[in-house]
Amino acid sequence: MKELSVAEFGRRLAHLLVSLFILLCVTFVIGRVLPTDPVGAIVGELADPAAYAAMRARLGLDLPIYQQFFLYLNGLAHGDFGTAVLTGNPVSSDLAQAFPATFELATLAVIISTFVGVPLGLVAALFRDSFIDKIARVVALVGHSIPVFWFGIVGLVIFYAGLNWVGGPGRIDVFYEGLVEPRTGLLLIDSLLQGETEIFWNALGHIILPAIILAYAAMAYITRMTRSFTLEQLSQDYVIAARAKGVSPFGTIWHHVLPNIAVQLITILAISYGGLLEGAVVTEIVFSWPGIGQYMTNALMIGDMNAIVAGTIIVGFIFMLLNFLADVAYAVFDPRMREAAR
Amino acid sequence: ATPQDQLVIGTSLAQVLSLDPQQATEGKAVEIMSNLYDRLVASTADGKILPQLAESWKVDDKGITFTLRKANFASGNPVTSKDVVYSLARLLKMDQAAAANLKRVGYDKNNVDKLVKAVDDQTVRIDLSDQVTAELLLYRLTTTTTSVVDSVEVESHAVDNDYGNAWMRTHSAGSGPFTLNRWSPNELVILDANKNYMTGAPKMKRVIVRHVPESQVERLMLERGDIDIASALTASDLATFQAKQGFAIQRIPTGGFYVLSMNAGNQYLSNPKVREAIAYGIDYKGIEKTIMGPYGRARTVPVPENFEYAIPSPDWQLNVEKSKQLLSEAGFKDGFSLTLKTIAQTPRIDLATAIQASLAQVGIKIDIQQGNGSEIIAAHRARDFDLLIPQTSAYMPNVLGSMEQFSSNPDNSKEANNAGNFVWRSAWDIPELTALTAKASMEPDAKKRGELYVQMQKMFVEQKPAVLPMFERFEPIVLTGRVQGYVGHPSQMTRLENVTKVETQ
Amino acid sequence: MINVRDLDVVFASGKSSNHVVRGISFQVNQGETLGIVGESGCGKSTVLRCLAGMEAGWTGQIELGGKPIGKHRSREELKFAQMVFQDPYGSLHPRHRIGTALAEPLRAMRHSDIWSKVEKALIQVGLPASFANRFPHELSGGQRQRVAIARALILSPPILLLDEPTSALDVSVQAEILNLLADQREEKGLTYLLVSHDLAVIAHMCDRVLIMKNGCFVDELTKQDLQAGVTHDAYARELFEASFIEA
Amino acid sequence: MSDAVRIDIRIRPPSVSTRVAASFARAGRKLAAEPLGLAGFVILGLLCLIAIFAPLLAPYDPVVQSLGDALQAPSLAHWAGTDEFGRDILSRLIFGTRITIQTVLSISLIVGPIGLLIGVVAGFFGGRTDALLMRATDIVLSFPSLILALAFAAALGAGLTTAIIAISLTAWPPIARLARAEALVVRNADYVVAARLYGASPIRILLLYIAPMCVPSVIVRLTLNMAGIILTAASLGFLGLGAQPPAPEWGAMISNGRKFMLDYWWVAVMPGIAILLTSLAFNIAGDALRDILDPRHARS
Amino acid sequence: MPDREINDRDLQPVLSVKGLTVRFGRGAVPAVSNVSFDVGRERVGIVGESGSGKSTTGRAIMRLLTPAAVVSAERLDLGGDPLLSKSERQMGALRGKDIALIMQDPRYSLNPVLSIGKQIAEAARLHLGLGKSQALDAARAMLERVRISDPDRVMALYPHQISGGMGQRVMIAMMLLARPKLVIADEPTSALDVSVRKDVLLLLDELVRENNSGLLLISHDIRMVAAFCERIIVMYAGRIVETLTSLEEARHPYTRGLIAALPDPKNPVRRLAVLDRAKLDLETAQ
Ligand SMILES: Nc1ncnc2c1ncn2[C@@H]1O[C@H](COP(=O)(O)OP(=O)(O)OP(=O)(O)O)[C@@H](O)[C@H]1O
Ligand SMILES: Nc1ncnc2c1ncn2[C@@H]1O[C@H](COP(=O)(O)OP(=O)(O)OP(=O)(O)O)[C@@H](O)[C@H]1O
Ligand SMILES: [Mg+2]
Ligand SMILES: [Mg+2]
Repeated sequence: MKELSVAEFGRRLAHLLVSLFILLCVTFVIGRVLPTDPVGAIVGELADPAAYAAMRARLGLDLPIYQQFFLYLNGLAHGDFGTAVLTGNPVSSDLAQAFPATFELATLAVIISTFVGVPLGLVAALFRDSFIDKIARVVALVGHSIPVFWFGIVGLVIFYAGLNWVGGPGRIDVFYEGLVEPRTGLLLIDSLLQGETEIFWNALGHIILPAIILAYAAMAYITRMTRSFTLEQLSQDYVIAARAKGVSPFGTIWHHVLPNIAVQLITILAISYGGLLEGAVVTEIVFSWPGIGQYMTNALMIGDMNAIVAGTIIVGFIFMLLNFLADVAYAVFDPRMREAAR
Repeated sequence: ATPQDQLVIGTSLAQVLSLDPQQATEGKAVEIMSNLYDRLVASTADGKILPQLAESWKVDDKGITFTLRKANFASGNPVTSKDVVYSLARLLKMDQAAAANLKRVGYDKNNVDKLVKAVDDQTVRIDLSDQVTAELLLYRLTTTTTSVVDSVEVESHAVDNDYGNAWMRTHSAGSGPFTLNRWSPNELVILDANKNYMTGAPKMKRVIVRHVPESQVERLMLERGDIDIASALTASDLATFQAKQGFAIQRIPTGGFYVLSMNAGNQYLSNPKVREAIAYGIDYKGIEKTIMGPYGRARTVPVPENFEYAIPSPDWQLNVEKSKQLLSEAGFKDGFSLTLKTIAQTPRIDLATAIQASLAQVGIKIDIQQGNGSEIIAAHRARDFDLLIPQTSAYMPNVLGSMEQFSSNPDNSKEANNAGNFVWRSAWDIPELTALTAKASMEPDAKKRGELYVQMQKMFVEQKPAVLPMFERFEPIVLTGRVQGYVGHPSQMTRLENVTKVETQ
Repeated sequence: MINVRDLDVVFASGKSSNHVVRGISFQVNQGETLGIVGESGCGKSTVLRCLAGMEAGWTGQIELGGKPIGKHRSREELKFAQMVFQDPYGSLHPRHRIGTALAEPLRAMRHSDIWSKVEKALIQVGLPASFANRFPHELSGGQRQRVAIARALILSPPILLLDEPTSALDVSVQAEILNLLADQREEKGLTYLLVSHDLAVIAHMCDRVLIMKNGCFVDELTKQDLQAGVTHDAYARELFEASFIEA
Repeated sequence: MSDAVRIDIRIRPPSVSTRVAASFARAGRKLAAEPLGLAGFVILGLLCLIAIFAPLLAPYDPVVQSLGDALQAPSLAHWAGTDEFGRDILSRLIFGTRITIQTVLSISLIVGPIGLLIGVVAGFFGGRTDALLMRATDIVLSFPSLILALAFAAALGAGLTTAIIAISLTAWPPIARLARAEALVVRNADYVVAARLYGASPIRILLLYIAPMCVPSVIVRLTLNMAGIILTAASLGFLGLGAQPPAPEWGAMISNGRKFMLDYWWVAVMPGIAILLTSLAFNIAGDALRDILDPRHARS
Repeated sequence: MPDREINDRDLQPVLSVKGLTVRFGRGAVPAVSNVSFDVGRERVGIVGESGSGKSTTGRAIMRLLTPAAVVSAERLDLGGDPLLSKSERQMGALRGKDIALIMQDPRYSLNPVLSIGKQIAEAARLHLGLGKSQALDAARAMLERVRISDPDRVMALYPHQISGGMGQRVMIAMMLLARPKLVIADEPTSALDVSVRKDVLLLLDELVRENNSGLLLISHDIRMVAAFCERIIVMYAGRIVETLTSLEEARHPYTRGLIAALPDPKNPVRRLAVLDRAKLDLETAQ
């Protein structure tokens, strides 16, 4: 089964690359037909047309689109995503800054929503139609039904301005800025690696509120799906067989149902994670979080194509990668699929 | 709370795209750059010219001779006349929007080497072009675009003949009180004190400008003491600090305006009666009270009321009857529809909504199209709009400084493609007013000039402007009581070297 | 009526191939009922599916009504044989009313006077005409199987392919369906090919039985053989014994 | 059975109206057993009524400004207070239901059929068609959706129509996947095999046999999606790219109202409540619909 | 009805049911109504058509019905110990140890993602109090007892990798590991091929005898039940219509109809006899 998987692995990897390439083409074309004008943003409102044209030529925007595309591909082949208009930095270095911020936030959020949402879904399914079930559903749904920016501001009012339990917007208090050297780009990890516990706690204070708010929004989906997967399993004969064997209700859920829904859960967690990673634009704005969502929104606002294309590629890649990993998880965790993986 | 020796400013950095003084003109960038670089001369908040890098200067008929004081760049290199010449040449040769200020009065990349010369290491001579007086030139030299950069440092980073622009966008090479430690776009800017600043190290070890796009969040941070100075707050958030202990509000006049640009190429808007009807169809007072608040003051002449020679606003107030009458005189009794483009930002979007509502009473149906900055700017530059709400600022605190952009359009033809000209974009053809403006700027006699100023404003009103100033623009900021010595500058060139913070009570 | 020679089916999926039917030949005469028994997965259904034209990957020759039949059937060729499936719950479209389910074959074959034919077909299988307005879930398993038979018969095919038509039903209902099938056979002179794993059912219905194992026929028994308990092959013996548990 | 054939009772395909009535009656009976789901449907029904009779119900004109009455707290005159332009928030909410319902319906009407068709075609025909369609679906799915929506809003100019198109563009892939999964199951069902046996054409099978089986789960999914659609539209409004002023779109109302949240809570909270209620109703109704339409989730 | 065998060891029946009634939902027609029977250390069969309440009876004894089911009985004793009053935890300790349930289709009743070995060992750990490796040993031993030739290989397999007959043996091994007093087998062979049916039944029978347990065999195949069981309980529409020791005794029209409906190659008939339900319902209603 190992050697079969390798071939399959290669095939899917090829698919992934083809998809990425198409994604690249589509993004590129969309980017170039947008009416937003990066040149105007750079040269400023008052620049005269000659300066404007010169800058346009410098950005290569006067070339026909296919030439621009080949130039871009050529750059890509050398690992060069181009320069961001917005910052003047290579896009890759910008993304190297923005992505970890989002990654840190999304990861924490997905962890929180998993550890709350999955048990909630299990309990709701186990006590189906009971009071607990209804509460769990409503609590989850409310998270799914309120705009995040609204929640964000209310959260800040209560927990930051009012109770002073959490840090304010941003990844860290400003006067700690620049004290930890970015190695992974993840502040929580970098600060621990460098023994800066004070900074760690500060960073945690800042990330916790946006993470919880994102997690709450994602939780509805996770809870609902966990509940429905569990219900589906609970009606299966093997669950009755397990109970007939003397396994307790908890043991049934833990030892029998959970392994059966693990793969499905992984898939929906991957979807949620992908959704969070693709940039919780609105949350990032509310919390002044310098992540990829904000970066791309700003890039879009000024028509900064290099940044948009690269950002989309990264996000698309992550998304596809997560899907790919979820599929691999299928093959690894589900014995039936292990066999079937041709 | 913020540390004693660091100043934290909350604002929106969304528009900051470059920190190269010879490139960037955007307000927030100017505010930062004015602390990274020194100019030959500086202006005070009330419009007096002060020496900065120049110790003194002598004015004659042909030009100005500056004597530099002994100073060093943050890099340690001495500031010499060579750097001054280099900086001005760099400005005009890079030829970005920043150069417009000097180009408008006859300096350009071809004549700069002739007109700006180093006499010796400490002396610089700038010859007057034929379109400017010495006094007005001095004002133009106070702007950040003429900042003196470290030519040695900059040249060492030049690639592809770009005058080091790629590097300068994100780094500093100046002699100002602060140096740029870090700029993370849309996140923060960190300025470190320049310990060797010529008048001594600034009081603040570090200044942090933090991007806080949400006004309410910024307000919370201010209340909690996590920022010391907040700008870009909404009117209603500002209002809450009015009576609050421990906070002070500074309402800094900019000399600029919120403007309603009308495209005179439009079949309706080409008619001055229609333009006047629109001028009568806006509820200036109501908007000032509920929307603009501290941000604006109703004013329909493009010169702030408190400037010398300013004339009072004409009788343009919300007057539905009069407006309707003007429309029917123009032959549009049944009204018509227009689009109104604006950046999706407060207060401009709210302004648009209010204008939409009041013009509806007159019979003009407005369709609002909001967009992001570059989209709207591009449309403006391409004359692709009916109505549009831009904003202006004054580069010097006098009639010309604020009005020039409203009253000068040398060639209105489409082919001229003079997109850098504010009036051209509205396709408003005003040859007389343009000539009058040119005459005023060359008039050396202050008294006569003042008369010309008044004449300009009257003519502006008579012509029923296609660039209708609506509100004088202010930049209100809130400071915590801890901040001392912060004096807001009308051109956003607020210097921070003398700002101190007192112990929290 | 049915003539099959050297029928061979291989399912190839990726690298693994599965030789399911291995060169079998048989024929069924007009009005005769042939049974096929064998354990699960031996290829019984596959043979039926080949005859019905639902399988494209076969080699060999198939003749229906004396005419050789290709892999892709014309409308006329489809009329030769219809099939009844094992699971009465899965063989009717859950969102089609019984009337619609019966009318569909007529529509597909461009018949006219559809609704009177539907009514006749229902009465023929012993159901009231009013059932036409019901949904499948409003019917019992036996009733559904009657509808399925009516649907197969409505195009009056000479051949009926029966894939375990009663194995999902209770014995009492099974008896009704078997009786119905026998009646129809008698009335219309139909030819049946009946697949089942229940030897008792096969013995009751069929004139001849083929015993299938691993894609081959290992034995052929006549009705008399079954009654007498005669077998010619060890596997057939085993199957026979297992089917009639007596002690 | 060879009894004499009596053809006196004419059987006819039942008329559409009786069939619809019967289905509704059945659904109604099931709903009645579930009060929560019923509440969801009742709220949605009310919303539709409000949308239809908005001009009669709204006490004020939703767009007329009265700057003098700006930011008044809820009172007898203005039940939900006034916004920063002095407009009555309740009236705006009432008219806003029209926009919300219009948005949600148009998106569902675009996304549902497209997703269904793509999914069913992919699932039914399989092979290369399937691979091609699913690859396309995956690519669209992997697009950062809000970003794509933003890009489209930027390209076509901000506005409700753009928002609808942009959201639709990114919302169909999950539907297509769902429909495909269903079609994969259904296409092997015996009744489809039987249909092929009696010569039903592939198109007929696709449209009359397979698609109807996928419709319920697609509808359920769409209903559940609607809450998400409302929120996405609100997010676009937050970024200034949704409905344009003075349209009383709820998301845009919250988004404007957030500037006053700390001092004049009602400006943002009232539309927030409207969105919460509506999307809760959609979610609950979707859950209930699933129980009614989707036999696999049917209550035991 | 229950005929008590006088045997010193089996003086008391293993299972004693009296007046068992099960309703799904309030006010619904009972799925099982007023059913009474005893099972000693013997083999008792329950037959009846689909939906007659056979499985419901079996699960009611195990207390494994959904919470929606309302179960009531005058008596439901296992070895003299009332089951209905037990808590869920106490039931958990009984299930698999004192009563076992073998279900119809091993493809669905074995957990698809756990290896065979783990699933059997779980029973050993729960009821024999063994550690991990001991439990695996016990599982191996049990697999040998159900005559699986290569237990070590089979223990590592997953349910989808084994045949139906083997799956049912695994199920039997798992359920009979703790030597329960009563085994309820709910159609243990109807999902299996004819050729392996007999083996599985014989094996089950052998183990039950070896353990000296009671066996309650639920099936719709009246002939098979008759061949295996000492007593046959015939159910129709949730009631017991009669209890037989051999098919010849059958009096009730339902039972007789059931027998007549079976095709019998030894006595071929042109048409099979069909139950007359209308008449039957009328009779049972009385
Ligand atoms: N489409 C297919 N692709 C691959 N293998 C198949 C396919 N259809 C059937 N098979 C395989 O062919 C073999 C014979 O299948 P078939 O359905 O003919 O068996 P059967 O005798 O009817 O069994 P049963 O009694 O269980 O219905 C089985 O091993 C099955 O796995
Ligand atoms: N969970 C349930 N909810 C409601 N009704 C149920 C439930 N389980 C069983 N029933 C009903 O109880 C009756 C008896 O069902 P049961 O499963 O005991 O029949 P059975 O004799 O085992 O039939 P089969 O031979 O088909 O297994 C049936 O009418 C069935 O519809
Ligand atoms: Mg078969
Ligand atoms: Mg049963």
